[in-house]
Amino acid sequence: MMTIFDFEKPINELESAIAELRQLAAEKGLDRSREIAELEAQRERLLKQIFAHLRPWDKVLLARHPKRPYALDYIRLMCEQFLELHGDRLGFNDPAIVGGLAKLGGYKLVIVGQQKGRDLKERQKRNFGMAKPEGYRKAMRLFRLAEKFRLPVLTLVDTPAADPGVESEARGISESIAQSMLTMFELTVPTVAVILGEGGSGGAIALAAANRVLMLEHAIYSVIPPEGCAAILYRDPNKAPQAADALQLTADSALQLGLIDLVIPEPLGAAHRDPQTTALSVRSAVLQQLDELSRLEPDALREQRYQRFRHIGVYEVAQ
Amino acid sequence: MMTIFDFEKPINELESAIAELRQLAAEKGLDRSREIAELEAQRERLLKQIFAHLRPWDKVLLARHPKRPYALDYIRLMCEQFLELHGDRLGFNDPAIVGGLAKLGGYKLVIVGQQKGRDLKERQKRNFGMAKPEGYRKAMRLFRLAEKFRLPVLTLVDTPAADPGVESEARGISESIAQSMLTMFELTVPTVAVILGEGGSGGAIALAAANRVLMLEHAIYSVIPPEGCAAILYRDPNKAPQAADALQLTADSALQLGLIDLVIPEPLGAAHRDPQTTALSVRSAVLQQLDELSRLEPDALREQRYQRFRHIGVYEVAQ
Amino acid sequence: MQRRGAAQANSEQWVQCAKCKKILFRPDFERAMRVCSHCGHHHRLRARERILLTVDPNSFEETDADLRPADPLSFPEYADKLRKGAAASGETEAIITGVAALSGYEIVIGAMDFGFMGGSMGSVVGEKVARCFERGAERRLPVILFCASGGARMQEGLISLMQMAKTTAAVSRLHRAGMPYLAVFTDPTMAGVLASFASLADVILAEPSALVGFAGQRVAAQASPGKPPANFQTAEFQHEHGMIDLIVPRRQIRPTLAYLLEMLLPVEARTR
Amino acid sequence: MQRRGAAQANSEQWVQCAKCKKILFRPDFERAMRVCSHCGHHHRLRARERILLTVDPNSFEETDADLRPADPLSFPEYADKLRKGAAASGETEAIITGVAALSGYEIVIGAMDFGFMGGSMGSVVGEKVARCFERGAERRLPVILFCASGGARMQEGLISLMQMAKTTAAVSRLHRAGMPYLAVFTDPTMAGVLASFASLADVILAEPSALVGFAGQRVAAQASPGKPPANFQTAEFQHEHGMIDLIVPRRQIRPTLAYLLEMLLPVEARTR
Ligand SMILES: [Zn+2]
Ligand SMILES: [Zn+2]
Repeated sequence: MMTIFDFEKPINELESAIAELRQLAAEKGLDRSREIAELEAQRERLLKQIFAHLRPWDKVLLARHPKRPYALDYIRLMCEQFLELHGDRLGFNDPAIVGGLAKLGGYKLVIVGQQKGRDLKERQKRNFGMAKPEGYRKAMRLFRLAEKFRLPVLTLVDTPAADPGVESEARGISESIAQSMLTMFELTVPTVAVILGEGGSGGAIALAAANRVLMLEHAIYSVIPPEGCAAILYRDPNKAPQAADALQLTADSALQLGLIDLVIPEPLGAAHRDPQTTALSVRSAVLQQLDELSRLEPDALREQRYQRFRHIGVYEVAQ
Repeated sequence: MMTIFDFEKPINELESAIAELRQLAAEKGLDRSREIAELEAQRERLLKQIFAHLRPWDKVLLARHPKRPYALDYIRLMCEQFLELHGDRLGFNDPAIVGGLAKLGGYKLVIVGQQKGRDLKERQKRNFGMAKPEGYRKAMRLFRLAEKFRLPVLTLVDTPAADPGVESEARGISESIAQSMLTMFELTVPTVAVILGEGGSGGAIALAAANRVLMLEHAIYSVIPPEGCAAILYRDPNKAPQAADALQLTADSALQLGLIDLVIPEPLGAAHRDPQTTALSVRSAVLQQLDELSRLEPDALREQRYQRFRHIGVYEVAQ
Repeated sequence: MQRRGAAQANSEQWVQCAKCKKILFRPDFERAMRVCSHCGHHHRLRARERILLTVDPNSFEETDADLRPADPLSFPEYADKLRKGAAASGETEAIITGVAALSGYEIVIGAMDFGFMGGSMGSVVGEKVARCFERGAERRLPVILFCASGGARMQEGLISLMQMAKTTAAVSRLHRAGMPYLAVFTDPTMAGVLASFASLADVILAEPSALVGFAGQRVAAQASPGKPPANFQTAEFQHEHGMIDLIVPRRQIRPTLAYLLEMLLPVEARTR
Repeated sequence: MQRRGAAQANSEQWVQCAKCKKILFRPDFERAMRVCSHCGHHHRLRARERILLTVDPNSFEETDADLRPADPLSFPEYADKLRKGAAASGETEAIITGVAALSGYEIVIGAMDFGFMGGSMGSVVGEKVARCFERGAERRLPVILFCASGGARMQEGLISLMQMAKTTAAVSRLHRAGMPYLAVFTDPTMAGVLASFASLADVILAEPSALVGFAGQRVAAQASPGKPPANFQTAEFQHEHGMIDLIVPRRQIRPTLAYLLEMLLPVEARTR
């Protein structure tokens, strides 16, 4: 399945042309490299042009792009080794949250991430990346494992929202989100969160109460899906693009508002055009944060995390 | 519903006769007090005679007696005040385990107990006192509350077994029992367990990893129900009385084996003939233990509990 | 009592029950703390009323009353909504906080006001809640919060989502100080508030039939096969599912809180 | 391979798979660690075999081999059962413990022997397990336990029930020392062992299709409405229900344990 957004169409047309030319050249043994180079230059110019003027809504589409790399893709591309661990030890094992023990550039660490599915079957299995209470409880179990064995924690956030279904409500989805944040605030090991794609409200912040919060360039982070916001604000879910503007849900906005620590650049054309390069950017950004955080004592790590979130908020003080 | 055991029959006949005589006297206005006193003396002699020679199997029947007081009866009769708290904060609230905040003779404490039902409807609701994983997780939540607020813990054990059903298995009944014991071992507040009726294997020990373990005189405490033991040992569940002998499951045996700390005497004729007096005996036994334990420092309490269980076991050492 | 027309019901003397529609004599209704004497329906209370009904007479001292909402994203219609919320509630934000005495115990207390923008949590609510927990930790006082909220305040965008983390962090301070935190869920306690500080109390009480849940009812139903149970997202549903200790009628809230304070506070707890 | 008669199958050279009944060439079968090359069935291993297949060559030093079961209740037939268990397993009790190296890491290791009275836990098993955790805590070594047990040993009555508490208490010592505890559930891991130290490991592995559960299958089915799922009380069922981290084929157990040690042990962990 291919999903081509409006703004991606001309690029995709060029890419088809390049591919055709290449095949032709190979079949006929002709040298078409000059033509190809020219088309590629054209593609590059076009990409630059388009990506220089992305609207927030374009970012929403990119963050949800079905070819965008997911948590396990990053883990595979970034880590020297990874062993997935399973289960909340309370009766459930939520496939929407993955986690385990990884080696990353000299660090041993615990990784916990939200995982969407690539094909229809996996998407259903992983509930489209919408974690249930047991997902957050699995995460907490792994956070506590990290604390016990003094391992840093990396969380990879990519979820439209926590699962809103009746079963999740019955098993305490709200409590699990709150407890997950609380557990993260109690840790005395370094913690880094990366918003990979969709940072969907409570479902995302549950895993993002970290010492450092990074965002990929085209990821979004929002208190409400733009569609939901549009339905409330304009009584029209189709006005999601306007709502996306109003919500300031892009990585740049979050950085400007002082809510995240770093924007990790994506390759030209976004992560799905070059997952390998994107993963390496994430890797080096994470390693840099870990290098910095590793200098702090356990109590200082907890305190830094506390202060980091404690001072978020914009209000006035009456005279 | 009345359940009259064989050995209780003659007593019950006498009690019926006394009741009849009383009614007659009241109706006709006659003085039958001498006859009544004589019958009561006879009843007393008979009770003494019978209760002097109870076999382990008789104790099994007494421990399971449908009129035996249950945890909430003791709480009502013993405590100045009690507020029940509910829920495991993980999606469930198991009625087979009750717990809350109580005042008991100057102490503020957390009480957790297993609760059977009195009538058919309540029995089903309370699953015959067989706790599910969520019951033990509710207990753990209350244990942690006690630890946080430095409150002593009293557990009241009365269960045929932990719930063995498919759902309990799916939600981790074994893990919940193990974690409940572990949580009790980690506490640094005084803990006292009283086996009120049936101390049914893993379901019971889950709540009995305490600094002091007391048993009511006619309670039982066993690694396996005598029926199950008989089925294995004699291939005949009807030989449960013999199995009860072999298992040494009475309070006296447990005390002799050094596995419990104190046997709390029951009124003549067992707890169900005088719940009030029994509850007061339990109360004063518990208060005495709490007085003793309150002199220990937090770490010493944990250490005493550790050593108490650590040295249980009978084995030989080869030359 | 006879059923009367709405016009008459809205008079000074009479009030109509929002649930059973019976007409009630206002002085009786107020004396019953706005619980309908016919059907038991618990009508919403203003935050300030709630606090005054809960604490010892004349003991409440408001804190942080000088915090005012800003409009950091210049969000459409937000300024207007703030004005309307202030007019409707008579308050400057969706929570009132302070210190007070309850049954003689010195406490930190907060109550949310659904009348101010649905009790939604933006920067001011987050800040005042966080200060409650910090004040409790520093001064070694218990914290009691009455929740009433539709969730995070969309109009402050990601900043309001962050208030979930901020208030949760503050809870961890109080926890480490070993001071009790008691929450009371009133109608409604939802979404971003339920999924942060509200669910983290040591003991959780709720008023009967209060709406308590994560997602909107329609979203929840759409996301699930089958029909939600009849009591879905009520306090009673959450109680059955282990998330609430006790459903407590309004009249009993105060004595229940007093008992909990007596039980959980150390003997040397400050009283006044 | 042709199917052969049972008589021939029991010869030195050939062995029959307990599950698919195929006849296997014994040297191949042993090299495959008794995993059937046809159906993948994991045949039970003796405790001592298990340890030798797991640890670095010549690194195993047995501990507490001098503990012998007593018969504290003079329980019917117990003395006889102990004799038979010893004869059947070649061991004096249902667990072997010791210290060893695994991938160079110094470890405390134990393996239960189902051949000795169904791997049941009485005083000796409880004592040896407790000493494993205490040794790990004192010497700051990780503990690895292979579980194989039907549960508590009925023949020691309440004393054997107490071993659940005793081993759990010992786990708490290791936890506080911050040393890793890894458990491997092999066929079967049941009842009193599963409901005590086995379930408390930091990471839990299991062999494919191992029976893992609390009550007997019949008891569980009787206690429940409806039919249990087809994989009820298998390692796979427990994995689906979040109680087991990974199902690991026998061949992969050793490298998986080595990776876990590397990950969870501090850098300065003792190696040899
Ligand atoms: Zn009404
Ligand atoms: Zn086979």
